[in-house]
Amino acid sequence: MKAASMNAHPSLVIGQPIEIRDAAAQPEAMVRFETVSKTYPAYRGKPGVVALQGIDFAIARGSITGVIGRSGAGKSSLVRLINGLEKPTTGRVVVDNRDISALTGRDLRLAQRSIGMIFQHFNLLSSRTAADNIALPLEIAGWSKADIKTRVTELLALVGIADKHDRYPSELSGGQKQRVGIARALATRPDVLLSDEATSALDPQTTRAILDLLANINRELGVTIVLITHEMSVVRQLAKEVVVLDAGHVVESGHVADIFTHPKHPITQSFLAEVTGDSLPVSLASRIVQEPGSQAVIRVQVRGAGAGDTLIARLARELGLDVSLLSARIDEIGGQHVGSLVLGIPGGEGAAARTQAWLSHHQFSAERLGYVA
Amino acid sequence: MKAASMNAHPSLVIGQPIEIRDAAAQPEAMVRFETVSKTYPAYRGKPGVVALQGIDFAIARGSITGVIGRSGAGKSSLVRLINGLEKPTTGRVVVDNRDISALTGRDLRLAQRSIGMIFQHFNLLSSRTAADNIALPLEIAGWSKADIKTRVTELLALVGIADKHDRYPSELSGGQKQRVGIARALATRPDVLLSDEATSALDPQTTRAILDLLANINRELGVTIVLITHEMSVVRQLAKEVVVLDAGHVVESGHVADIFTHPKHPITQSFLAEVTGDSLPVSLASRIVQEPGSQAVIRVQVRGAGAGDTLIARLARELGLDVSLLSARIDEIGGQHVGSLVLGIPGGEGAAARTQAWLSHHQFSAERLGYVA
Amino acid sequence: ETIRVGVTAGPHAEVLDVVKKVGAERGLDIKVVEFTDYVIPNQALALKDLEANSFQHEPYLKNQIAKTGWKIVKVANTIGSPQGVYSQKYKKLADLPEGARVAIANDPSNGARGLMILALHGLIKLKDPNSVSSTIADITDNPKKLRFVELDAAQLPRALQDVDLVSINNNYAVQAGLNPAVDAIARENPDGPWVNILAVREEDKDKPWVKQLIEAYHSDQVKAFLETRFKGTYLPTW
Amino acid sequence: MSPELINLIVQATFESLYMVGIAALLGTAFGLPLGVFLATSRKGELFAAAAVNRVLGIVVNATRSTPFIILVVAIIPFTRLVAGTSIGSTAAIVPLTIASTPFIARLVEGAIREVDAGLIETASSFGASPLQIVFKVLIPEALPGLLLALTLAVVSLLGYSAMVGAVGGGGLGDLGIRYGYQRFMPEMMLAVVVVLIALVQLVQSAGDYLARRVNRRLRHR
Amino acid sequence: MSPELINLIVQATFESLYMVGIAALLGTAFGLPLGVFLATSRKGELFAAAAVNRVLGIVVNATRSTPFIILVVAIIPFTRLVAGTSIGSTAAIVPLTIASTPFIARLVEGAIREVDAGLIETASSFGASPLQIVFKVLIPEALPGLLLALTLAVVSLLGYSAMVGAVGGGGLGDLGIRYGYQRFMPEMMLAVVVVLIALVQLVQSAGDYLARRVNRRLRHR
Ligand SMILES: Nc1ncnc2c1ncn2[C@@H]1O[C@H](COP(=O)(O)OP(=O)(O)OP(=O)(O)O)[C@@H](O)[C@H]1O
Ligand SMILES: Nc1ncnc2c1ncn2[C@@H]1O[C@H](COP(=O)(O)OP(=O)(O)OP(=O)(O)O)[C@@H](O)[C@H]1O
Ligand SMILES: [Mg+2]
Ligand SMILES: [Mg+2]
Repeated sequence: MKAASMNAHPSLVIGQPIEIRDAAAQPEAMVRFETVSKTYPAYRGKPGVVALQGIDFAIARGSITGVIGRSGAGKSSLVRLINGLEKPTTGRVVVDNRDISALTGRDLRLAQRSIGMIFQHFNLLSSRTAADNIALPLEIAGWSKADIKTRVTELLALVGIADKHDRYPSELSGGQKQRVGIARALATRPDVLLSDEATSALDPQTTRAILDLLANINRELGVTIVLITHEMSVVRQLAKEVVVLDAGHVVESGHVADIFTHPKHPITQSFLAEVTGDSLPVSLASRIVQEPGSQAVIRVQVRGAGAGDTLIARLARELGLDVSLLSARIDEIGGQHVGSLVLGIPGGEGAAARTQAWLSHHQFSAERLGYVA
Repeated sequence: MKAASMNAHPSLVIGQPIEIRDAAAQPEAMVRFETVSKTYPAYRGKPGVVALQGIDFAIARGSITGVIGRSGAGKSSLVRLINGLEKPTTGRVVVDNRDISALTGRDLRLAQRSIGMIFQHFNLLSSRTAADNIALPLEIAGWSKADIKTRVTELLALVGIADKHDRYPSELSGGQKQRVGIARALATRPDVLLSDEATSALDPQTTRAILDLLANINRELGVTIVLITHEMSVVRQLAKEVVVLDAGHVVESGHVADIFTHPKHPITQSFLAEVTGDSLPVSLASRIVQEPGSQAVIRVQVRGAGAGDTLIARLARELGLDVSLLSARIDEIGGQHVGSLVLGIPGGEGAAARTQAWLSHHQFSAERLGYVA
Repeated sequence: ETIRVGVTAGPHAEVLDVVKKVGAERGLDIKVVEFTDYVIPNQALALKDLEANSFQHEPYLKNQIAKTGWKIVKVANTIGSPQGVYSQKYKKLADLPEGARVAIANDPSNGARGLMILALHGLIKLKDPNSVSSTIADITDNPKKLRFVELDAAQLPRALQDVDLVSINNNYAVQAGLNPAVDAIARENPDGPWVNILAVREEDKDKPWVKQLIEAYHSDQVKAFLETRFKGTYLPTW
Repeated sequence: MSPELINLIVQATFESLYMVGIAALLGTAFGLPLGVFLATSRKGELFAAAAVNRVLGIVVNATRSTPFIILVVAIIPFTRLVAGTSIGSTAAIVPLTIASTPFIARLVEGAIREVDAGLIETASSFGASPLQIVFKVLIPEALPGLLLALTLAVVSLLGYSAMVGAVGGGGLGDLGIRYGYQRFMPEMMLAVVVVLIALVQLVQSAGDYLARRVNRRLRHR
Repeated sequence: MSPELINLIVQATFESLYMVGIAALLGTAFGLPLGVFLATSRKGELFAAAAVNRVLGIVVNATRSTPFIILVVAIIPFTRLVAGTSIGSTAAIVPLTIASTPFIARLVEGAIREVDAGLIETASSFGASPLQIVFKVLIPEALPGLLLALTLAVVSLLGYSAMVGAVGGGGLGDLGIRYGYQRFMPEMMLAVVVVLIALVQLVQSAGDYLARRVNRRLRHR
């Protein structure tokens, strides 16, 4: 545990003996999965469900790691192993150098107090107001009444629902409930924050505010963040590392930029399609025909720094074509350009063929989609 | 009610007297809000909450309408008025020419049977398996056992969880639960489908499959769909109309293309920012400085058909600049191009100034953001 | 010093209320503790939660002492009343048909008392006709094949409509509006063993208050009360 | 223990099972709908009938507040009407049923009130009739709670049944009181209590097992 | 009705309130933790102590299955130890408490089992100790159910208290039995029942009101 972040953690000062370890001996990983598998047992003739298998990777201290994967891939099961809500069927989950899957009783509780979790289904206490729900982990950690009050007021404002202080969950909208869950998870200033689709019920503006908040606490307090999300924009904006799960296996993991510029697994590619616009806007797709028309439609993949920056300008100048941009999605992800451009090439078949030749000469991956009238 | 869609609705044939109205007399609107307001009453010193106020608009028969707005804006309250789960405090909600807010008992129930709803919090019965949850509305509508079985099997496959047939909600992942909720809402082939963030817990691929499904039933069965969503990509892909709510008021409504090309209200604009890339990718934003560098960064707004198609090509050719594309997001929304391009202009201050002049001459809305090194 | 006297609800309680008044005039402080159960008053006496009780007849006390070894003794007779059997359907015992249903009390002594009336009038034979602890199991001969049901003593008057013959304790009979002297179709011998008694702990039997209590009980006021209140159903036995 | 005594116990056990079994069945048959109605008929609820709710509530309270033995006496005419007699095991079923019905109704009311209102909403948004909501949502969702409530009621009925000795109902409790208690036969008392404990244990275990078996809410708590 | 009888009723009412009030308090004080423990100590649960759970379950069942009057007698030595005497209202509180404790425990168990397991999970993910979970999650979340359960228990206690006449406990039920049942005074029986109904009505209304007041789950059902 970093000494620097200690002061910012009253919960730890109160609840937990401070361990100061030799910095040199301190390993990188905050969370380490060691050949972990998780099977929900069979019962009454229904087969068991293997939710995770052969999970073996580490999450670095102070990193922000995105976990993506299709519905049912095992993402929730994965993060629930980190805070000991599920026990692995085989293997170990090591959090902050302690095997959390082996801890019990008081040791487990102390370990859990430095892990905050935002639940996919919020799990708010119906008997407590928004403020009191946020106060729960603080009460558990033994904060004083006065400190709790200050912190809760601060958190409610932070997530933008200061006016809902005294409202019960049954009086809150979906997004307001979710924000209570977020504030609650942040309350004790945990070392590790697990987030299971924390922004799924939030509008883009609120999402951005929450993501900024998360980026902030990561930067300023060194909190390790693990976030499950389906929104690639969240991964893009926040995560530095990404873990791709499919059917219980980690099929890819590493730096966001690496994964996004060179996605290997089909699942990763399909996720990227959303970010990079590989899938065409519906109205454009419906206009594309196979019979020759006024413009040929060519899609160009853009991957890597600077690669496609000047593509259109050079095509225009070198081939003298009034290339039109029918659809574009170029983002910078981890300093890399990633995206695709859908170009409309006027000038008939000849111009289209020349364009394709030029593109392949310059090593762009391009694809002819058809024509638009 | 369209005669065409009647045959596809066994629930209606069984549960509801068929009304055949004079086609000419049939009004356009499937749902009409007439000066509706909704206030959650005050109690024990806590003030009442005005969730909706002065709501006055119509939803056309067979349309797909997106409802957007910030968390707490009143979206859920709005759709809950449509199927009579909430009664308006003032005004009327007319659905299929019946004032649903005035209906009670059997009449209300029959009206509700032709309205399907996907709930924000799923609301699955914990005592029923996935299959039996989907069967619930069918049982209520009085379908035969055999028909239910066929239909449920079909729906489970449609939403991609055929293997979860016999699993209880407690054994399903978040996205799997959400899909059960979707299948359940579609089960009776309702005339109106209300969807409260139906894809928030789904990965992009599954989301797309579900959206295709919704588009299909709208096209083929003429189902009127009202969907609340925070994901602009959903609005873009599916909706033809959009209603923007803010703090309980409808601040803008109309065709998606109109709203998206000429957003008037700040809320709408902020929503669009996500779609159109008005907000810069973080890594690019962090590289932009105000001291002169190798490239000037200019953002150009693109709105309307064809407008920006050939922008880069013409800049390149007419000003002889190797314009680079630092970030782009151009989408077709309802046949209109909407988006923004962030251009890098090499050649120092002079080139940048010329570019800006050219852009303003051609009536592009452009903005100088700074420089990148 | 307060003398706590345990009684059961009904005549015993009513009489003791009078005794209490008499005692008060004579400087004896009596507290009446009413029970709805027949076991606890003896137990409470043995355990020194009471100083005396007045609710039982001697056979019952002996039976209890035999089972429990409590050191309780009789110090005086109180009231007595020959018990009867009743029927709404038949005028005399001889009319009872074969297989008739007979209700008796479900507590041991009142149950035995009911059986003994039947034995006295020759309807059944008991293993020991003088035993005050006979049960249905002790019936050796039952020529009319009578069928017995055992009920709560207070329930017996209410069962008159349901069975052919009911044996009812006098206290309940009186309170249910029956007059044992008139309504009973058969009765016990008046000199039977069923005289009620006043009991105290053996160690106390010579204490002065015992004498005072007995005197209060055997006072003229009590006698007068019995006459006006019970009109011959309950008789003083002193 | 002598064979006769054992015989008595066996017979009393059957009497208990007979009385309690039938009274539990009937009590459930009446108490379940009554409880469901009590839980769903306040203002703004499913069967909204506030006045009827209040009246039924008072009737239930009245029945519950009358001491059992007084109840037995008070309803003797009714018992005669139904059972043909006011004494014996069969007759005892009548007051047992009448005493257990409001008790079960209150327990059922409690269990039904625990059902998530969102689910009722969901079903009614599909146009479910109140009865459909009862049978397809309330009862199935409350089932674990209902089973525990019924278990509680059956055990309580076994307790109540000890009091029907007053009307010659027989049964284990009565046997224990008459022989064990009044006749000071501790071995009889013990035997009766042991059988009663065994019965209660059986009922409770069966109830617990079923309640857990039908609880789908979370299996790995 | 004569002033003496009215006086009797008033006195009996106070006795009932005294006995039932204290027994309810004590029964809750013992039954609540017992019920919480029963609900949370099976294998894999919060206080996982399956063996203790089983033993306590049997003790609870045993107490519940013993007929009340037998229980009263069986615990007389204990009653004397605690209350100094085995007869009278104060002494009656002991068996009433002992009879109501397991009953309340079972009711509490049922209410606690209804709490969403996800919430227990949530609290334990914050490192809450089992006791914190009990006091911060289980009891507050089950509160509406618990209040209804206590209401049920108090009403049942009023019923039980009618049986403490056996030990001279007094109270309304006993008065009704002694005068109404044993002395055949229907007007007394009626008067007692009316007072009892009023009391029960009061308890029930208070319980219902509180249960609704603390129920935050959905206000516009
Ligand atoms: N039962 C209630 N009592 C009091 N206020 C309520 C109640 N239900 C909703 N509200 C309030 O009404 C407003 C509108 O809520 P609604 O659920 O319609 O919002 P929403 O647009 O669906 O938000 P979200 O996107 O977060 O789900 C919110 O401020 C909410 O707090
Ligand atoms: N208690 C359980 N019993 C049986 N199967 C389970 C249980 N919990 C989860 N599963 C199954 O395990 C798999 C992984 O579930 P998990 O919740 O980890 O998925 P997920 O990746 O979080 O999905 P989503 O994005 O839909 O939330 C799913 O197929 C699910 O059906
Ligand atoms: Mg999940
Ligand atoms: Mg909402």
